[in-house]
Amino acid sequence: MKRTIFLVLIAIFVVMGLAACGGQKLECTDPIGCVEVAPDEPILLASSLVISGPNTELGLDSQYGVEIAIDFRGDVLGHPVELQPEDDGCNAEGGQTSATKIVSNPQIVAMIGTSCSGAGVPAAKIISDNGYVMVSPSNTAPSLTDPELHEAGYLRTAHNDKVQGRAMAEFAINELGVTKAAAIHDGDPYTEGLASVFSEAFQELGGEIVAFEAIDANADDVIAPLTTIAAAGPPEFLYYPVFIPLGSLITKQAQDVEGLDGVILAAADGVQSPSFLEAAGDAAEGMYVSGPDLGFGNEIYDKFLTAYQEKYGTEPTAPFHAHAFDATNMVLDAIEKVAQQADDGTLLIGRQALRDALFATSGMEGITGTITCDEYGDCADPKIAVSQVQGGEFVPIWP
Amino acid sequence: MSSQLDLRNAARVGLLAGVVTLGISAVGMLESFDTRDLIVGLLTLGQLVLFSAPFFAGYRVTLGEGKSDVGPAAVGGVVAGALTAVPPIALILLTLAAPNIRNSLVNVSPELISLLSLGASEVVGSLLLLVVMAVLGVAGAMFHILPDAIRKPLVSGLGWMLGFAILSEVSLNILRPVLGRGLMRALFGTKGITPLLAAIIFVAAIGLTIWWSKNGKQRYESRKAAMSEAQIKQSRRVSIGVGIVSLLILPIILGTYLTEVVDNVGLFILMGMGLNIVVGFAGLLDLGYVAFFAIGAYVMGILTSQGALGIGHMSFWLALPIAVGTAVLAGVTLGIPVLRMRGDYLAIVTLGFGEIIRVLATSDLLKPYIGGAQGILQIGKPTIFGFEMVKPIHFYYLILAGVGLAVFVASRLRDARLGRQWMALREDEDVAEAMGIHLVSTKLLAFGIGAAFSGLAGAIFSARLSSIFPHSFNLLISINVLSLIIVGGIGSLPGVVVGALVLVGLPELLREFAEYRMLLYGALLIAMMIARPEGLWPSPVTKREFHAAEEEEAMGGAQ
Amino acid sequence: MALLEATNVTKQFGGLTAVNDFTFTVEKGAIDSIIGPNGAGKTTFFNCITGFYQFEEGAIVFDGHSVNGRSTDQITRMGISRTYQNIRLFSQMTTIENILVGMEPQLHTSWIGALFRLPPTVKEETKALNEARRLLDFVGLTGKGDDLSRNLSYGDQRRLEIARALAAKPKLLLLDEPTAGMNPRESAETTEFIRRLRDELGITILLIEHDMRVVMGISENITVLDYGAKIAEGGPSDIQSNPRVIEAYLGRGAAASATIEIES
Amino acid sequence: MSQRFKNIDYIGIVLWLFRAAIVVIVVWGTVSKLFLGQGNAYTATDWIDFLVAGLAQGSLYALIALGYTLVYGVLFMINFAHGEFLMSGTMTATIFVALPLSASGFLDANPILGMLIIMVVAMLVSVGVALLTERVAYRPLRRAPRLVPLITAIGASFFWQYFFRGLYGSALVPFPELEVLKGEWAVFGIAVLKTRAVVMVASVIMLIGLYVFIMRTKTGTAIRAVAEDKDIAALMGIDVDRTISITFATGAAMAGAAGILYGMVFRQVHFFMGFVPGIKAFTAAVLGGIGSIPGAALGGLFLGLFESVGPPLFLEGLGIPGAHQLKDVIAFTMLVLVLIFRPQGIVGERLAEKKA
Repeated sequence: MKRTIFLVLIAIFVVMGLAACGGQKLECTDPIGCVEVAPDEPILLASSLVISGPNTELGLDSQYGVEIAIDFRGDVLGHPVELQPEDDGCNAEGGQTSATKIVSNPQIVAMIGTSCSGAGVPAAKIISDNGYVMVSPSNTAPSLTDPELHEAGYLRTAHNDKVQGRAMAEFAINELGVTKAAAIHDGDPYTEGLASVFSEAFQELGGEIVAFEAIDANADDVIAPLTTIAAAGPPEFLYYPVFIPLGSLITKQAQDVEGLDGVILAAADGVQSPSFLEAAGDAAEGMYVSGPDLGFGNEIYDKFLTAYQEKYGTEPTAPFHAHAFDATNMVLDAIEKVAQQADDGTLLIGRQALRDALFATSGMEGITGTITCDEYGDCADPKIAVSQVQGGEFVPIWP
Repeated sequence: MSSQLDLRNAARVGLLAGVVTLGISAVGMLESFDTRDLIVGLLTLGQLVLFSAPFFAGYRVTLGEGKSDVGPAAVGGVVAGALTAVPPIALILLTLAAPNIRNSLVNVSPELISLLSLGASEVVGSLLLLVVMAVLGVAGAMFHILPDAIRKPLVSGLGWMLGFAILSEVSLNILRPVLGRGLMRALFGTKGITPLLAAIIFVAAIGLTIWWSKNGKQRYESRKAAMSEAQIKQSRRVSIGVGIVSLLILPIILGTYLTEVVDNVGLFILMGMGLNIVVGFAGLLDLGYVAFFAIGAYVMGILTSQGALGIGHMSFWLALPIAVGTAVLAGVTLGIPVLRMRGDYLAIVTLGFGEIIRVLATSDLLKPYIGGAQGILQIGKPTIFGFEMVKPIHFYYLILAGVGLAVFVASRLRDARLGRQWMALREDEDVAEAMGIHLVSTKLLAFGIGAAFSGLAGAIFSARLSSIFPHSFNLLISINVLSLIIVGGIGSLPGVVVGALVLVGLPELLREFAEYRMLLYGALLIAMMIARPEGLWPSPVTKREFHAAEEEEAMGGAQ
Repeated sequence: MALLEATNVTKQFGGLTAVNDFTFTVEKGAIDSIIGPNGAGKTTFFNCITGFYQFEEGAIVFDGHSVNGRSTDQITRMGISRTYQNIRLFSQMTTIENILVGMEPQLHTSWIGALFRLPPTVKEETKALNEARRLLDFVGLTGKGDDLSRNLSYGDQRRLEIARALAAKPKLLLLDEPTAGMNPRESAETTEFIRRLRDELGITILLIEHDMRVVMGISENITVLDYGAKIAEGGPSDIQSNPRVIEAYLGRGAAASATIEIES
Repeated sequence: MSQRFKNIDYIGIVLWLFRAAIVVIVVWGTVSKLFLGQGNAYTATDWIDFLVAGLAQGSLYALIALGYTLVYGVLFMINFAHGEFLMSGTMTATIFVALPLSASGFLDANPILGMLIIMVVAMLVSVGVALLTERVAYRPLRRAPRLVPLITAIGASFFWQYFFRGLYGSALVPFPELEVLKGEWAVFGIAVLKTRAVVMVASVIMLIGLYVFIMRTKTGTAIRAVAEDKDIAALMGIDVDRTISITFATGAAMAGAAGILYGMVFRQVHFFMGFVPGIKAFTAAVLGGIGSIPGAALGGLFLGLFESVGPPLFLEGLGIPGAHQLKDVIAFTMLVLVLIFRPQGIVGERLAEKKA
């Protein structure tokens, strides 16, 4: 027995020795460290998205976007790319735990996530403090890229609420010529942020907000709040930047409320997904949705959708798969740009260099538009498109 | 009797295993588990799950009183194993008959079917699966009738190896800073362990088991028997000392991520200690315990935040008593309206309180004060003598101190007059009152002290995250805390720790099951309650009649 | 001197009058009994004395103080202890813990003291434990102190319930069918035990009992209730020959089935 | 016995203050809404809409609450997984029956028959899931302390939620809209959405049917006997296990039916749909007096009404922003208020304070 153990120990040391002396050495000169990827090792990315709990469809959809981006890319500099998916739980502690887990593995190059802004705040701090970098596909809270609060390793491909809320207000006033609007949110930071920004901008542009209502995200009957809104104005324009379940419910029940019959419906990218159209059915016809310019003239997106359907057996359940796809490509592009490669294939990726490359991303053609990052990590195409639902499809009409 | 063949039983067990396999496949677990290596290149988690079903079915068939003969066992194993394959084969054939089935059952993907049909075409694969499962069924049956001397080492070898592989994350995180990269790569893959490490563990576990049964056990027992009273006391003291020291150096061994997990567990232990007083000691079923957690967190947040919402910009230590005090006040205040309610009425009303607090935290009504959906940012970190606590390891000691305090208070009170009052209240409220116990103060003390620990946990939680959002304070927290004290053993202090490790720590380590975490959590709750309704570590009966005399002596000696 | 004086007590449940205009006294140092058919309102009357029920009319005065409107725990602290028809021990607590709970009215230190093991608390607890062990000996449960009370035998449970009641150092002890479910030998022992309680500890005892041998054997004064009202009162011999009592008991078979059992 | 607490004066005072505070808030809000014109100006039609929406929602709560009440009646256990019974049946029936029927045009051609088929399938699946849960997770624990089955019920709730998520995915599934149920009917001059009217009528029919089943049939008598005392019922020759199974099945069938009605009104179903209505229905059951069938019905209606009328009536009157977000606060505050006045619920028996 003792002899066996002895032999095994010898074997371990031999293997270790072999691993240690092979190949030529690359020197890491990066101020905050490097990731070394050995010849037969994959490049390891992590994701931290909400994949349990009631917001699952949001995060899982993004994770699928990341996975497809990796599939499409194939090998990067001769290394396969591997994803370590984590769960942000859509709350601060989930973001903190998953970020801590990610930074405890020195092989992880970058993180895609988080799904929820609440998870993003602590995650951004941990990721940045440890020299890592993250790109969120769906954080929209303005505070994350606020010059005073921004963390050095934080970027996002999702639209800052400030941009998107304002765009919809401009569209409503300038294009549709409405003057009385109402906004609804569901208590989620994303929806609350958008609704607030929209209201402020709308009033600034000379419009009147007749009602600013909140509905619980789990509500299953919205007749009462809609009646309240109808009685308040009634508005010409109803803006509800919520997620699919509540969004389709409002879309359908708005028809049933007296006083809202002629109202123009509008939502944001939280519902910009085929499954929303399916859920809302005919009721969605003619409504406006703001968000990235998906779909038209975008071959890659069609290819993406086919791959998605094939791989996961369902249509996208949320809109952020597109942002996740772009975020992943952004990261992979940056890796390709900054990685040093030794003769035997060993990669050395400088963490600061990677950050710099990411923040320097400019004019990258993604499926959510042209991606250019500013110094505070906002990378989404500033052009927000407004689409109208026509014949069961999102048809971009503005700008 | 026992060696007789019970074919009906075999069929039942086999079909049951098959249906479970079918379920696991249809929800997508199998396919998802297949991406997780246990032993790199040899075995994935998906394969383990798929193939252990017929094995256990075969094992189970021969499980009677005593050992079966080889013949009947083999037949039973074949039947059980083959029948395990039937439901998955039905699924494979269903996809042939209805190619569109995936529109309804999203996880019945081509990959799953190829996995089930072992890489072959549907029809060939089905037959192949049938044969393989039948063989595994026989293997399971044979395994059961192996002599103990062979079976026990094998079980421990396989068990240790697979357990280690499943929890490879833990050892990976502990060993990564210790071992060099080369050694790490020799032992661990990106997910799972290498065949080399698997072999080492397997051989070592078998070796140790054999040594233990042949030699070690005897030696240990004879030494234990030879110990004198004083030596036993001495060794107990030593093990307590070792325990304390290992608690103190734990985060250094564990590394950042595992310490973070332990911190999470610690916060739940803290809450569990508090809820254990309310539910375990006093028998007041509280489903809204998260309310006090939220109150503690928000008070801490508002008082120490450097952001726009912060008032006072206090230090953590100054804000801590205020946060805890507010939670106690809330506990007592919310306790008053429910004084007369019992059992399930109490449960739903407290659940309501928890929801009210959560909704209020989210609401536009309180947004100007506590941030509504946007939460509170830039919450201050605790500092000691100018040293700022930021890392998980710093919070580990803070939480450890909190848990220590909670254990101290809970155990002292449990053994005192108040503890007896609570227990009497739990057993029979009317009789307790008829014994002269003042119900109001006893109940309110339980609510208040319980809320204090939850408030303390909330305050630490808020400082640890530096930012809080209403999403964190949902019903699930209350449910989790209640579940952990019941799974641990209601009323038992070590039970709280064990419960938190199992229900908070384990799921955290198994994050790779993420999508199926809650499903497994649910199944785990059911299985544990059925297997051990009294909990994993039930509270022992306190010995007082004879112990009392000793205490008196000790007292006399001191005076 | 009367220790307990009930005057014109009436208790109603909805339309049903469980105790009807009942007037009753117990002298200090006496052993008295209340008897009557099932559903006669005996336990209800106990519940009125101990504050489990609030009664609509009448007054109950104990040791010079009114119990009307007082809560159960206050009444216990005045010096009334009781046992229950269907044993109600704290089943998940040990024998000695049950007795310690019974000692509540004797204990005064607060939980803060327990937290820091302050000397007064430690002293009080030690005293209480010793007292509890003494009571354990007194009722013959020595050695069973650390058993969970639900694991005790039926007779032991009855004795423990009495010990728990005694722990409060009551002036008046209410025993609700103390010998129910016992064989004649056990009943006799219990009877003797009850007498000892009065003789050695000087406790006044009021009991509800169905076993006539027990009742006639130890009671000094017997009150008979039927349909909530008093139909007779007097010494054992008076009661045995009272025609109304005989009628109430003989007619019981027909009467009981029509009466709703309130005291369950 | 409830008077017992009158002696503890300060507690009584606090409770009275609490009640008074809520009443004052409600009255103040109502007055400033209705007479001082605080907030939006509602027309009579608006108020009627609030009422009808509340009643429709309430009747759904009532149907689900029945399951809680029945199970509580016989087992004294909170069946946390009840909402998942609803979800399982509804999702299965929607995906495998409603959508194909709708796609083939059968549903619009034979709306009544079609809906009946969907409903029966939903009820069957719900019953199946309920029986399986009862057999595996609850029956072995019949004699365990009361908290233990509560935990298994919570476990079962999670299990089914995520099991069905795995099976059908996490996407929203649209429930087909019936051509005949589009638009409104005028009932006594009040315009009521057809779907809501159908829900209310169907609920009333089912409630009455269930009441008759429990009160008039032999099985119903057995259920009541088991609820009263399991041991004695067993002595009387009642198969207790079977009766408990029937109780679960009955409750689950009601839940399955309620789920389809839910789908009809809100036209979308998903894996999480059972959870919140489940908790609300439990609240409704307690509000009405748990263990009582009329109580469940009344509790459900009350809760639905409070949630719908409360925010515009008292909260807006107080000038609170985002009033509808706070409907759960109203619901639970009303629950506390009712239970302080009547600890046994609106029509419940005195289970809450059973003693001696």
